[in-house]
Amino acid sequence: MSSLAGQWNYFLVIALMMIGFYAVIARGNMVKKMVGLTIFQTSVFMLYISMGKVSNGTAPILTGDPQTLYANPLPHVLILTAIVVGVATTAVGYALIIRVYESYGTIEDDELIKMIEAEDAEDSEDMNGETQSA
Amino acid sequence: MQDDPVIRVVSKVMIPTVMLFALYVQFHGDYGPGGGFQAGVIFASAFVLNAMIFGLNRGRHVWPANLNLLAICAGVLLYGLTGIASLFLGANYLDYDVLGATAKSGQHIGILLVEFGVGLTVASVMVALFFTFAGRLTHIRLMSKMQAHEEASPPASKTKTKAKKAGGRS
Amino acid sequence: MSGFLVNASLISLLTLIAILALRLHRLFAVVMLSGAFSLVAATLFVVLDAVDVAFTEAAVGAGISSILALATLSLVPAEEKPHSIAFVPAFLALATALMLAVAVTDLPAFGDVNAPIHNHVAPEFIKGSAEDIGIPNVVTSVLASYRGYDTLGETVVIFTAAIAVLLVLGGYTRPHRRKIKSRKKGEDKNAG
Amino acid sequence: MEGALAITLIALGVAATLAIIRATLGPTSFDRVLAVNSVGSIAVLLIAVYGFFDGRPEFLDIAMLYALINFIGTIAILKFFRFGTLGDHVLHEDEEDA
Repeated sequence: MSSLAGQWNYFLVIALMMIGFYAVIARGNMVKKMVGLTIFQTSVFMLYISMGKVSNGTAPILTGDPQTLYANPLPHVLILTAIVVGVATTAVGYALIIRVYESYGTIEDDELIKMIEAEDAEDSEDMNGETQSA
Repeated sequence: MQDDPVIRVVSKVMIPTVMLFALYVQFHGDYGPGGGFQAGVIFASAFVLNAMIFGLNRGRHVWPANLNLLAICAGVLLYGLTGIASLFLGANYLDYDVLGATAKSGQHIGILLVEFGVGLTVASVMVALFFTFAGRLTHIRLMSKMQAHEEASPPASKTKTKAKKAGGRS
Repeated sequence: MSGFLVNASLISLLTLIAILALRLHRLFAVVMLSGAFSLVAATLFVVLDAVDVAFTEAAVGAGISSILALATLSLVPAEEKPHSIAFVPAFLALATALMLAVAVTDLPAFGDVNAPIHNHVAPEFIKGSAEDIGIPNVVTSVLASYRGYDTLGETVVIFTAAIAVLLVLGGYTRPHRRKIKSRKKGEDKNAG
Repeated sequence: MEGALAITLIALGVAATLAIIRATLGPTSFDRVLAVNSVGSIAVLLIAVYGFFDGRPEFLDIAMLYALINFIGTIAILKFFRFGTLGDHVLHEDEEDA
Protein backbone atom coordinates (compact mmCIF):
# COMPACT_ATOMS: atom_id res chain seq x y z
CA MET A 1 0.00 0.00 0.00
CA SER A 2 2.87 2.33 0.73
CA SER A 3 4.12 1.78 -2.79
CA LEU A 4 0.66 2.57 -4.16
CA ALA A 5 0.53 5.83 -2.23
CA GLY A 6 3.83 6.84 -3.77
CA GLN A 7 2.51 6.59 -7.31
CA TRP A 8 -0.65 8.67 -7.11
CA ASN A 9 0.65 11.12 -9.69
CA TYR A 10 1.06 8.39 -12.28
CA PHE A 11 -2.49 7.12 -11.72
CA LEU A 12 -3.92 10.58 -12.23
CA VAL A 13 -1.93 11.00 -15.43
CA ILE A 14 -3.14 7.62 -16.70
CA ALA A 15 -6.76 8.65 -16.17
CA LEU A 16 -6.12 11.76 -18.26
CA MET A 17 -4.30 9.74 -20.90
CA MET A 18 -7.24 7.40 -21.34
CA ILE A 19 -9.63 10.28 -22.01
CA GLY A 20 -7.40 11.30 -24.89
CA PHE A 21 -7.12 7.70 -26.04
CA TYR A 22 -10.90 7.29 -26.01
CA ALA A 23 -11.29 10.50 -28.02
CA VAL A 24 -8.85 9.22 -30.63
CA ILE A 25 -10.43 5.79 -31.12
CA ALA A 26 -14.13 6.53 -30.49
CA ARG A 27 -14.82 9.90 -32.11
CA GLY A 28 -15.46 9.99 -35.83
CA ASN A 29 -14.77 13.67 -36.37
CA MET A 30 -11.16 14.15 -37.46
CA VAL A 31 -10.63 17.52 -35.75
CA LYS A 32 -11.90 15.94 -32.53
CA LYS A 33 -9.46 13.10 -33.08
CA MET A 34 -6.60 15.58 -33.40
CA VAL A 35 -7.63 17.32 -30.17
CA GLY A 36 -7.80 13.92 -28.47
CA LEU A 37 -4.37 13.12 -29.82
CA THR A 38 -3.06 16.37 -28.33
CA ILE A 39 -4.52 15.45 -24.93
CA PHE A 40 -3.06 11.95 -25.17
CA GLN A 41 0.32 13.33 -26.18
CA THR A 42 0.39 15.94 -23.41
CA SER A 43 -0.40 13.34 -20.77
CA VAL A 44 2.43 11.14 -22.03
CA PHE A 45 4.67 14.18 -21.59
CA MET A 46 3.37 14.53 -18.03
CA LEU A 47 4.20 10.90 -17.28
CA TYR A 48 7.77 11.45 -18.45
CA ILE A 49 8.17 14.71 -16.55
CA SER A 50 6.76 13.12 -13.39
CA MET A 51 9.53 10.54 -13.54
CA GLY A 52 12.15 13.29 -13.55
CA LYS A 53 10.75 15.06 -10.49
CA VAL A 54 12.79 14.94 -7.29
CA SER A 55 11.14 15.73 -3.96
CA ASN A 56 12.40 19.01 -2.50
CA GLY A 57 14.35 19.53 -5.69
CA THR A 58 14.27 22.50 -7.99
CA ALA A 59 14.38 23.18 -11.71
CA PRO A 60 17.64 22.09 -13.40
CA ILE A 61 19.07 25.60 -13.67
CA LEU A 62 22.19 25.70 -11.55
CA THR A 63 22.12 27.97 -8.52
CA GLY A 64 25.77 27.64 -7.50
CA ASP A 65 24.87 26.03 -4.19
CA PRO A 66 26.33 22.49 -4.11
CA GLN A 67 23.65 21.28 -1.70
CA THR A 68 20.77 21.92 -4.08
CA LEU A 69 18.84 18.96 -5.46
CA TYR A 70 17.90 19.25 -9.12
CA ALA A 71 15.17 17.57 -11.09
CA ASN A 72 16.43 15.14 -13.74
CA PRO A 73 17.10 17.17 -16.91
CA LEU A 74 17.06 14.20 -19.28
CA PRO A 75 13.26 13.71 -19.55
CA HIS A 76 12.91 17.47 -19.97
CA VAL A 77 15.18 17.42 -23.00
CA LEU A 78 13.37 14.48 -24.56
CA ILE A 79 9.97 16.06 -24.03
CA LEU A 80 11.10 19.45 -25.28
CA THR A 81 12.00 17.77 -28.54
CA ALA A 82 8.76 15.79 -28.54
CA ILE A 83 6.57 18.88 -28.13
CA VAL A 84 8.02 20.65 -31.14
CA VAL A 85 7.89 17.48 -33.25
CA GLY A 86 4.33 17.05 -31.98
CA VAL A 87 3.21 20.43 -33.30
CA ALA A 88 4.88 19.71 -36.64
CA THR A 89 3.02 16.41 -37.01
CA THR A 90 -0.21 18.07 -35.85
CA ALA A 91 0.20 20.62 -38.63
CA VAL A 92 0.60 17.83 -41.19
CA GLY A 93 -2.52 16.17 -39.75
CA TYR A 94 -4.58 19.33 -40.10
CA ALA A 95 -3.32 19.83 -43.65
CA LEU A 96 -4.46 16.31 -44.54
CA ILE A 97 -7.86 16.95 -42.92
CA ILE A 98 -8.30 20.04 -45.09
CA ARG A 99 -7.46 18.06 -48.22
CA VAL A 100 -9.78 15.21 -47.23
CA TYR A 101 -12.62 17.68 -46.78
CA GLU A 102 -11.94 19.29 -50.14
CA SER A 103 -11.96 15.92 -51.90
CA TYR A 104 -14.83 14.17 -50.13
CA GLY A 105 -16.86 16.94 -48.52
CA THR A 106 -16.83 15.35 -45.08
CA ILE A 107 -14.50 14.91 -42.14
CA GLU A 108 -16.58 12.25 -40.36
CA ASP A 109 -14.91 8.87 -40.36
CA ASP A 110 -17.95 6.68 -41.07
CA GLU A 111 -19.22 8.79 -43.97
CA LEU A 112 -15.75 8.88 -45.45
CA ILE A 113 -15.41 5.09 -45.29
CA LYS A 114 -18.79 4.68 -46.97
CA MET A 115 -17.83 7.04 -49.77
CA ILE A 116 -14.51 5.33 -50.34
CA GLU A 117 -16.19 1.91 -50.41
CA ALA A 118 -18.75 3.16 -52.91
CA GLU A 119 -15.94 4.54 -55.06
CA ASP A 120 -14.09 1.24 -54.90
CA ALA A 121 -17.23 -0.65 -55.87
CA GLU A 122 -17.71 1.66 -58.85
CA ASP A 123 -14.13 1.17 -59.91
CA SER A 124 -14.36 -2.60 -59.73
CA GLU A 125 -17.63 -2.53 -61.72
CA ASP A 126 -15.95 -0.44 -64.39
CA MET A 127 -13.09 -2.86 -64.50
CA ASN A 128 -15.43 -5.82 -64.84
CA GLY A 129 -17.35 -4.09 -67.61
CA GLU A 130 -14.16 -3.35 -69.49
CA THR A 131 -12.90 -6.91 -69.25
CA GLN A 132 -16.27 -8.29 -70.34
CA SER A 133 -16.53 -5.99 -73.32
CA ALA A 134 -12.96 -6.81 -74.27
CA MET B 1 -9.26 43.91 -38.46
CA GLN B 2 -6.97 46.93 -38.92
CA ASP B 3 -10.03 49.20 -38.92
CA ASP B 4 -10.37 48.77 -35.18
CA PRO B 5 -8.20 51.46 -33.55
CA VAL B 6 -7.81 49.64 -30.23
CA ILE B 7 -6.53 46.44 -31.78
CA ARG B 8 -4.32 48.31 -34.24
CA VAL B 9 -2.61 50.44 -31.61
CA VAL B 10 -2.26 47.66 -29.04
CA SER B 11 -0.80 45.27 -31.58
CA LYS B 12 1.63 47.90 -32.84
CA VAL B 13 2.91 48.14 -29.28
CA MET B 14 2.85 44.39 -28.77
CA ILE B 15 4.61 43.19 -31.92
CA PRO B 16 8.02 44.73 -31.15
CA THR B 17 7.67 43.65 -27.52
CA VAL B 18 7.03 40.06 -28.56
CA MET B 19 10.04 40.14 -30.89
CA LEU B 20 12.28 41.59 -28.20
CA PHE B 21 11.07 38.98 -25.76
CA ALA B 22 11.84 36.28 -28.33
CA LEU B 23 15.40 37.55 -28.70
CA TYR B 24 15.75 37.61 -24.92
CA VAL B 25 14.55 34.02 -24.71
CA GLN B 26 16.94 33.04 -27.51
CA PHE B 27 20.09 34.53 -26.03
CA HIS B 28 19.28 34.19 -22.35
CA GLY B 29 18.45 30.52 -22.83
CA ASP B 30 21.83 29.51 -21.41
CA TYR B 31 21.12 31.15 -18.08
CA GLY B 32 17.38 30.83 -17.62
CA PRO B 33 14.53 28.87 -19.09
CA GLY B 34 14.34 29.15 -22.85
CA GLY B 35 16.28 28.35 -25.98
CA GLY B 36 15.96 28.05 -29.70
CA PHE B 37 12.60 26.30 -29.97
CA GLN B 38 10.77 28.61 -27.66
CA ALA B 39 12.33 31.73 -29.12
CA GLY B 40 11.48 30.58 -32.62
CA VAL B 41 7.86 30.00 -31.77
CA ILE B 42 7.55 33.35 -29.99
CA PHE B 43 9.23 35.18 -32.86
CA ALA B 44 6.89 33.50 -35.32
CA SER B 45 3.87 34.46 -33.26
CA ALA B 46 4.82 38.12 -33.70
CA PHE B 47 4.58 37.66 -37.49
CA VAL B 48 1.37 35.71 -37.06
CA LEU B 49 -0.13 38.56 -35.03
CA ASN B 50 0.94 41.05 -37.69
CA ALA B 51 -0.55 38.96 -40.49
CA MET B 52 -3.79 38.37 -38.60
CA ILE B 53 -4.37 42.04 -37.97
CA PHE B 54 -3.05 43.70 -41.14
CA GLY B 55 -3.86 40.92 -43.62
CA LEU B 56 -1.80 38.19 -45.24
CA ASN B 57 -0.53 40.31 -48.12
CA ARG B 58 1.04 42.86 -45.82
CA GLY B 59 2.48 40.01 -43.81
CA ARG B 60 4.05 38.65 -47.00
CA HIS B 61 5.61 42.03 -47.66
CA VAL B 62 7.17 42.11 -44.19
CA TRP B 63 8.77 38.69 -44.59
CA PRO B 64 8.64 37.43 -48.19
CA ALA B 65 7.86 33.78 -48.80
CA ASN B 66 11.00 33.01 -50.78
CA LEU B 67 13.19 34.52 -48.09
CA ASN B 68 11.32 32.49 -45.51
CA LEU B 69 11.86 29.23 -47.37
CA LEU B 70 15.55 30.13 -47.55
CA ALA B 71 15.56 30.73 -43.79
CA ILE B 72 14.03 27.30 -43.13
CA CYS B 73 16.89 25.67 -44.97
CA ALA B 74 19.51 28.03 -43.54
CA GLY B 75 18.67 27.06 -39.97
CA VAL B 76 19.11 23.35 -40.60
CA LEU B 77 22.27 24.04 -42.60
CA LEU B 78 23.72 26.21 -39.82
CA TYR B 79 23.21 23.33 -37.40
CA GLY B 80 24.78 20.78 -39.71
CA LEU B 81 27.67 23.03 -40.71
CA THR B 82 28.54 23.73 -37.07
CA GLY B 83 29.05 19.99 -36.73
CA ILE B 84 31.14 19.88 -39.90
CA ALA B 85 33.24 22.82 -38.70
CA SER B 86 34.16 20.90 -35.57
CA LEU B 87 34.89 17.91 -37.79
CA PHE B 88 37.38 19.97 -39.82
CA LEU B 89 39.01 21.33 -36.66
CA GLY B 90 39.89 17.81 -35.64
CA ALA B 91 37.13 16.78 -33.22
CA ASN B 92 34.07 14.56 -33.56
CA TYR B 93 30.89 15.71 -35.29
CA LEU B 94 29.06 18.26 -33.11
CA ASP B 95 31.85 18.29 -30.53
CA TYR B 96 32.19 22.01 -29.89
CA ASP B 97 35.34 21.92 -27.73
CA VAL B 98 37.59 22.95 -30.61
CA LEU B 99 35.53 25.88 -31.86
CA GLY B 100 36.94 28.38 -29.34
CA ALA B 101 40.25 29.11 -27.64
CA THR B 102 39.34 26.99 -24.64
CA ALA B 103 36.95 24.06 -24.40
CA LYS B 104 34.45 26.14 -22.44
CA SER B 105 34.38 29.05 -24.87
CA GLY B 106 34.17 26.56 -27.72
CA GLN B 107 31.11 25.01 -26.13
CA HIS B 108 29.60 28.46 -25.68
CA ILE B 109 30.10 29.34 -29.35
CA GLY B 110 28.82 25.97 -30.52
CA ILE B 111 25.67 26.09 -28.40
CA LEU B 112 24.97 29.67 -29.47
CA LEU B 113 25.26 28.77 -33.16
CA VAL B 114 23.24 25.60 -32.86
CA GLU B 115 20.47 27.26 -30.87
CA PHE B 116 20.36 30.07 -33.40
CA GLY B 117 19.98 27.54 -36.20
CA VAL B 118 17.14 25.81 -34.36
CA GLY B 119 15.46 29.14 -33.64
CA LEU B 120 15.72 30.25 -37.28
CA THR B 121 14.23 27.01 -38.58
CA VAL B 122 11.43 26.86 -36.03
CA ALA B 123 10.46 30.50 -36.50
CA SER B 124 10.35 30.34 -40.28
CA VAL B 125 8.58 26.97 -40.29
CA MET B 126 5.86 28.30 -38.00
CA VAL B 127 5.44 31.40 -40.18
CA ALA B 128 5.23 29.21 -43.29
CA LEU B 129 2.66 26.94 -41.64
CA PHE B 130 0.46 29.85 -40.62
CA PHE B 131 0.56 31.48 -44.05
CA THR B 132 -0.16 28.19 -45.76
CA PHE B 133 -3.14 27.39 -43.56
CA ALA B 134 -4.62 30.87 -43.47
CA GLY B 135 -3.95 31.51 -47.16
CA ARG B 136 -5.65 28.32 -48.29
CA LEU B 137 -8.96 30.02 -49.10
CA THR B 138 -7.28 32.64 -51.27
CA HIS B 139 -5.22 29.92 -52.89
CA ILE B 140 -8.30 27.89 -53.82
CA ARG B 141 -9.94 31.01 -55.23
CA LEU B 142 -6.84 31.74 -57.27
CA MET B 143 -6.61 28.18 -58.55
CA SER B 144 -10.23 28.08 -59.67
CA LYS B 145 -9.78 31.43 -61.38
CA MET B 146 -6.72 30.14 -63.20
CA GLN B 147 -8.62 27.06 -64.29
CA ALA B 148 -11.44 29.23 -65.60
CA HIS B 149 -8.93 31.34 -67.52
CA GLU B 150 -7.27 28.31 -69.01
CA GLU B 151 -10.53 26.80 -70.12
CA ALA B 152 -11.77 30.06 -71.52
CA SER B 153 -8.54 31.39 -73.00
CA PRO B 154 -8.62 30.18 -76.66
CA PRO B 155 -11.98 31.80 -77.50
CA ALA B 156 -12.02 34.64 -74.96
CA SER B 157 -15.69 34.74 -74.11
CA LYS B 158 -16.32 36.66 -70.93
CA THR B 159 -19.71 35.35 -69.93
CA LYS B 160 -18.43 31.79 -69.76
CA THR B 161 -15.53 32.81 -67.56
CA LYS B 162 -17.81 34.59 -65.16
CA ALA B 163 -20.07 31.58 -64.84
CA LYS B 164 -17.05 29.37 -64.13
CA LYS B 165 -15.77 31.80 -61.52
CA ALA B 166 -19.02 31.79 -59.61
CA GLY B 167 -19.16 28.03 -59.75
CA GLY B 168 -15.62 27.69 -58.45
CA ARG B 169 -16.16 30.01 -55.55
CA SER B 170 -19.33 28.45 -54.22
CA MET C 1 1.49 17.21 1.09
CA SER C 2 1.15 20.58 -0.61
CA GLY C 3 2.79 19.00 -3.63
CA PHE C 4 0.04 16.43 -3.73
CA LEU C 5 -2.59 19.13 -3.40
CA VAL C 6 -1.20 21.22 -6.25
CA ASN C 7 -0.64 18.31 -8.62
CA ALA C 8 -3.94 16.62 -7.88
CA SER C 9 -5.94 19.82 -8.31
CA LEU C 10 -4.16 20.74 -11.53
CA ILE C 11 -4.59 17.26 -13.01
CA SER C 12 -8.25 17.16 -12.03
CA LEU C 13 -8.68 20.56 -13.67
CA LEU C 14 -7.07 19.09 -16.79
CA THR C 15 -9.34 16.06 -16.61
CA LEU C 16 -12.36 18.36 -16.35
CA ILE C 17 -11.25 20.32 -19.42
CA ALA C 18 -10.53 17.10 -21.33
CA ILE C 19 -13.96 15.61 -20.55
CA LEU C 20 -15.69 18.84 -21.53
CA ALA C 21 -13.69 19.01 -24.76
CA LEU C 22 -14.72 15.44 -25.48
CA ARG C 23 -18.41 16.09 -24.87
CA LEU C 24 -18.92 19.38 -26.70
CA HIS C 25 -20.03 19.24 -30.33
CA ARG C 26 -19.11 22.77 -31.36
CA LEU C 27 -15.54 22.38 -32.57
CA PHE C 28 -14.83 26.08 -32.02
CA ALA C 29 -15.41 25.58 -28.28
CA VAL C 30 -13.38 22.36 -28.37
CA VAL C 31 -10.39 24.16 -29.87
CA MET C 32 -10.66 26.95 -27.30
CA LEU C 33 -10.77 24.40 -24.49
CA SER C 34 -7.73 22.64 -25.90
CA GLY C 35 -5.89 25.96 -25.75
CA ALA C 36 -6.86 26.29 -22.09
CA PHE C 37 -5.77 22.68 -21.60
CA SER C 38 -2.30 23.52 -22.89
CA LEU C 39 -1.99 26.51 -20.58
CA VAL C 40 -2.98 24.52 -17.50
CA ALA C 41 -0.70 21.65 -18.57
CA ALA C 42 2.16 24.10 -18.84
CA THR C 43 1.42 25.28 -15.30
CA LEU C 44 1.64 21.66 -14.19
CA PHE C 45 5.05 21.42 -15.88
CA VAL C 46 6.22 24.44 -13.88
CA VAL C 47 5.06 22.74 -10.68
CA LEU C 48 6.94 19.59 -11.72
CA ASP C 49 10.15 21.67 -12.04
CA ALA C 50 10.30 21.44 -15.82
CA VAL C 51 10.46 25.13 -16.66
CA ASP C 52 11.82 24.71 -20.18
CA VAL C 53 9.09 22.25 -21.05
CA ALA C 54 6.50 24.64 -19.62
CA PHE C 55 7.90 27.40 -21.79
CA THR C 56 7.65 25.29 -24.90
CA GLU C 57 4.23 23.89 -24.11
CA ALA C 58 2.81 27.35 -23.50
CA ALA C 59 4.27 28.82 -26.68
CA VAL C 60 3.55 25.84 -28.92
CA GLY C 61 0.42 24.26 -27.47
CA ALA C 62 -1.55 27.34 -26.56
CA GLY C 63 -0.19 29.61 -29.26
CA ILE C 64 0.63 28.02 -32.59
CA SER C 65 -1.38 24.81 -32.16
CA SER C 66 -4.68 26.51 -31.47
CA ILE C 67 -4.07 29.06 -34.23
CA LEU C 68 -3.51 26.21 -36.71
CA ALA C 69 -6.63 24.45 -35.42
CA LEU C 70 -8.67 27.63 -35.89
CA ALA C 71 -7.29 28.06 -39.39
CA THR C 72 -8.38 24.49 -40.12
CA LEU C 73 -11.84 25.11 -38.71
CA SER C 74 -12.31 27.99 -41.13
CA LEU C 75 -12.02 25.49 -43.99
CA VAL C 76 -13.96 22.49 -42.62
CA PRO C 77 -17.42 22.26 -40.99
CA ALA C 78 -17.26 23.51 -37.40
CA GLU C 79 -19.94 21.20 -36.06
CA GLU C 80 -19.48 17.58 -35.08
CA LYS C 81 -22.05 14.94 -35.93
CA PRO C 82 -23.58 13.86 -32.59
CA HIS C 83 -22.39 10.46 -31.42
CA SER C 84 -23.62 8.09 -28.76
CA ILE C 85 -21.11 6.53 -26.36
CA ALA C 86 -19.12 3.89 -28.18
CA PHE C 87 -18.83 0.91 -25.88
CA VAL C 88 -16.04 -1.04 -27.54
CA PRO C 89 -13.58 1.90 -27.48
CA ALA C 90 -14.64 2.71 -23.91
CA PHE C 91 -13.94 -0.86 -22.90
CA LEU C 92 -10.59 -0.77 -24.71
CA ALA C 93 -9.63 2.47 -22.96
CA LEU C 94 -10.59 1.03 -19.58
CA ALA C 95 -8.61 -2.15 -20.22
CA THR C 96 -5.57 -0.12 -21.28
CA ALA C 97 -5.95 2.05 -18.18
CA LEU C 98 -6.00 -1.06 -15.99
CA MET C 99 -2.93 -2.51 -17.64
CA LEU C 100 -1.05 0.77 -17.36
CA ALA C 101 -2.07 1.14 -13.72
CA VAL C 102 -0.71 -2.33 -12.96
CA ALA C 103 2.49 -1.54 -14.84
CA VAL C 104 2.93 1.78 -13.07
CA THR C 105 2.98 0.12 -9.64
CA ASP C 106 6.41 -1.23 -10.57
CA LEU C 107 7.81 2.27 -11.01
CA PRO C 108 9.76 3.89 -8.19
CA ALA C 109 7.71 6.22 -6.03
CA PHE C 110 6.97 9.72 -7.32
CA GLY C 111 9.78 12.11 -6.42
CA ASP C 112 12.08 9.41 -5.05
CA VAL C 113 15.67 10.69 -4.95
CA ASN C 114 17.13 7.17 -5.20
CA ALA C 115 15.20 6.15 -8.29
CA PRO C 116 17.46 4.57 -10.94
CA ILE C 117 16.71 7.37 -13.41
CA HIS C 118 18.42 9.89 -11.13
CA ASN C 119 21.57 7.80 -10.66
CA HIS C 120 22.51 6.98 -14.23
CA VAL C 121 23.74 9.81 -16.45
CA ALA C 122 21.81 12.71 -14.95
CA PRO C 123 24.33 13.52 -12.17
CA GLU C 124 27.12 13.59 -14.74
CA PHE C 125 25.17 16.00 -16.91
CA ILE C 126 24.47 18.29 -13.97
CA LYS C 127 28.12 18.23 -12.89
CA GLY C 128 29.47 18.53 -16.41
CA SER C 129 27.21 21.42 -17.29
CA ALA C 130 28.94 23.51 -14.65
CA GLU C 131 32.48 22.21 -15.14
CA ASP C 132 32.86 21.40 -18.84
CA ILE C 133 30.33 23.63 -20.53
CA GLY C 134 29.86 26.48 -18.09
CA ILE C 135 26.17 26.98 -18.74
CA PRO C 136 23.79 27.16 -15.79
CA ASN C 137 20.78 25.82 -17.68
CA VAL C 138 21.40 22.07 -17.73
CA VAL C 139 18.56 21.46 -20.16
CA THR C 140 20.17 23.71 -22.76
CA SER C 141 23.56 22.11 -22.38
CA VAL C 142 22.13 18.59 -22.67
CA LEU C 143 19.93 19.61 -25.59
CA ALA C 144 22.57 21.36 -27.65
CA SER C 145 25.80 19.70 -26.60
CA TYR C 146 25.48 16.29 -24.95
CA ARG C 147 22.60 15.16 -27.10
CA GLY C 148 23.22 17.38 -30.10
CA TYR C 149 22.44 14.60 -32.55
CA ASP C 150 18.88 14.30 -31.20
CA THR C 151 18.28 17.97 -31.69
CA LEU C 152 19.71 17.89 -35.20
CA GLY C 153 17.34 15.05 -36.09
CA GLU C 154 14.48 16.92 -34.52
CA THR C 155 15.23 20.08 -36.52
CA VAL C 156 15.23 17.96 -39.66
CA VAL C 157 11.83 16.55 -38.63
CA ILE C 158 10.38 20.06 -38.39
CA PHE C 159 11.93 20.91 -41.75
CA THR C 160 10.34 17.80 -43.27
CA ALA C 161 6.96 18.57 -41.73
CA ALA C 162 7.08 22.05 -43.21
CA ILE C 163 7.86 20.62 -46.64
CA ALA C 164 5.02 18.12 -46.25
CA VAL C 165 2.49 20.82 -45.37
CA LEU C 166 3.66 23.08 -48.19
CA LEU C 167 3.31 20.18 -50.63
CA VAL C 168 -0.10 19.11 -49.37
CA LEU C 169 -1.70 22.55 -49.19
CA GLY C 170 0.45 24.68 -51.47
CA GLY C 171 0.01 28.33 -52.32
CA TYR C 172 2.65 29.74 -50.02
CA THR C 173 5.06 31.09 -52.63
CA ARG C 174 2.46 31.65 -55.38
CA PRO C 175 4.57 31.26 -58.54
CA HIS C 176 1.58 31.70 -60.86
CA ARG C 177 0.62 35.16 -59.76
CA ARG C 178 2.37 37.03 -62.53
CA LYS C 179 0.98 34.65 -65.11
CA ILE C 180 -2.57 35.41 -64.03
CA LYS C 181 -1.89 39.11 -64.07
CA SER C 182 -0.48 39.07 -67.58
CA ARG C 183 -3.35 36.89 -68.78
CA LYS C 184 -5.85 39.23 -67.25
CA LYS C 185 -4.26 42.15 -69.04
CA GLY C 186 -4.42 40.27 -72.28
CA GLU C 187 -8.05 39.51 -71.72
CA ASP C 188 -8.80 43.15 -70.95
CA LYS C 189 -7.17 44.15 -74.22
CA ASN C 190 -9.30 41.62 -76.05
CA ALA C 191 -12.38 42.96 -74.36
CA GLY C 192 -11.38 46.57 -75.07
CA MET D 1 4.38 29.56 4.30
CA GLU D 2 2.96 26.19 3.35
CA GLY D 3 -0.50 27.19 4.54
CA ALA D 4 -0.46 30.47 2.66
CA LEU D 5 0.57 28.67 -0.52
CA ALA D 6 -2.21 26.11 -0.09
CA ILE D 7 -4.86 28.80 0.46
CA THR D 8 -3.72 30.82 -2.56
CA LEU D 9 -3.67 27.75 -4.77
CA ILE D 10 -7.12 26.65 -3.65
CA ALA D 11 -8.49 30.11 -4.37
CA LEU D 12 -6.94 30.12 -7.84
CA GLY D 13 -8.15 26.57 -8.48
CA VAL D 14 -11.73 27.53 -7.59
CA ALA D 15 -11.48 30.56 -9.87
CA ALA D 16 -10.17 28.43 -12.72
CA THR D 17 -12.92 25.85 -12.26
CA LEU D 18 -15.59 28.55 -12.33
CA ALA D 19 -14.07 30.03 -15.49
CA ILE D 20 -14.04 26.65 -17.19
CA ILE D 21 -17.66 26.04 -16.27
CA ARG D 22 -18.52 29.39 -17.82
CA ALA D 23 -16.54 28.42 -20.92
CA THR D 24 -18.70 25.32 -21.32
CA LEU D 25 -22.10 26.75 -20.41
CA GLY D 26 -21.49 30.19 -21.86
CA PRO D 27 -24.57 31.08 -23.88
CA THR D 28 -22.63 33.32 -26.27
CA SER D 29 -19.18 32.90 -27.75
CA PHE D 30 -18.03 36.09 -26.03
CA ASP D 31 -18.59 34.38 -22.68
CA ARG D 32 -16.44 31.51 -23.82
CA VAL D 33 -13.66 33.75 -25.11
CA LEU D 34 -13.64 35.74 -21.91
CA ALA D 35 -13.66 32.58 -19.80
CA VAL D 36 -10.77 30.96 -21.65
CA ASN D 37 -8.86 34.23 -21.45
CA SER D 38 -9.34 34.31 -17.70
CA VAL D 39 -8.14 30.70 -17.40
CA GLY D 40 -4.94 31.98 -19.01
CA SER D 41 -4.73 34.87 -16.58
CA ILE D 42 -5.21 32.48 -13.67
CA ALA D 43 -2.39 30.34 -15.03
CA VAL D 44 -0.17 33.44 -15.09
CA LEU D 45 -1.03 34.16 -11.45
CA LEU D 46 -0.48 30.54 -10.46
CA ILE D 47 3.02 30.54 -11.92
CA ALA D 48 3.91 33.85 -10.31
CA VAL D 49 2.67 32.65 -6.90
CA TYR D 50 4.35 29.28 -7.23
CA GLY D 51 7.66 30.86 -8.26
CA PHE D 52 7.53 33.17 -5.28
CA PHE D 53 6.87 30.38 -2.77
CA ASP D 54 9.37 28.05 -4.45
CA GLY D 55 12.15 30.59 -3.95
CA ARG D 56 12.99 30.93 -7.64
CA PRO D 57 11.29 34.13 -8.82
CA GLU D 58 13.21 34.10 -12.12
CA PHE D 59 10.49 31.87 -13.51
CA LEU D 60 8.42 34.99 -13.90
CA ASP D 61 9.66 34.79 -17.52
CA ILE D 62 7.19 32.01 -18.08
CA ALA D 63 4.34 34.06 -16.67
CA MET D 64 5.25 36.85 -19.09
CA LEU D 65 5.24 34.43 -22.00
CA TYR D 66 1.80 33.21 -20.95
CA ALA D 67 0.45 36.71 -20.97
CA LEU D 68 1.81 37.31 -24.49
CA ILE D 69 0.53 34.00 -25.87
CA ASN D 70 -2.81 34.53 -24.20
CA PHE D 71 -3.14 37.87 -25.95
CA ILE D 72 -2.27 36.42 -29.36
CA GLY D 73 -4.59 33.46 -28.85
CA THR D 74 -7.46 35.75 -27.89
CA ILE D 75 -6.88 37.90 -30.98
CA ALA D 76 -6.93 34.75 -33.12
CA ILE D 77 -10.15 33.51 -31.54
CA LEU D 78 -11.84 36.88 -31.93
CA LYS D 79 -10.74 37.21 -35.53
CA PHE D 80 -12.06 33.73 -36.27
CA PHE D 81 -15.29 34.54 -34.49
CA ARG D 82 -15.82 37.80 -36.34
CA PHE D 83 -14.68 36.93 -39.87
CA GLY D 84 -14.72 33.13 -39.92
CA THR D 85 -11.14 32.93 -41.17
CA LEU D 86 -7.67 33.85 -39.99
CA GLY D 87 -6.53 34.96 -43.43
CA ASP D 88 -7.89 37.59 -45.77
CA HIS D 89 -11.55 38.21 -45.20
CA VAL D 90 -11.89 40.76 -48.00
CA LEU D 91 -12.66 39.31 -51.41
CA HIS D 92 -10.27 40.01 -54.30
CA GLU D 93 -7.67 41.54 -52.06
CA ASP D 94 -4.91 39.66 -53.88
CA GLU D 95 -5.98 41.05 -57.24
CA GLU D 96 -5.69 44.62 -56.05
CA ASP D 97 -2.34 43.86 -54.56
CA ALA D 98 -0.96 42.08 -57.59
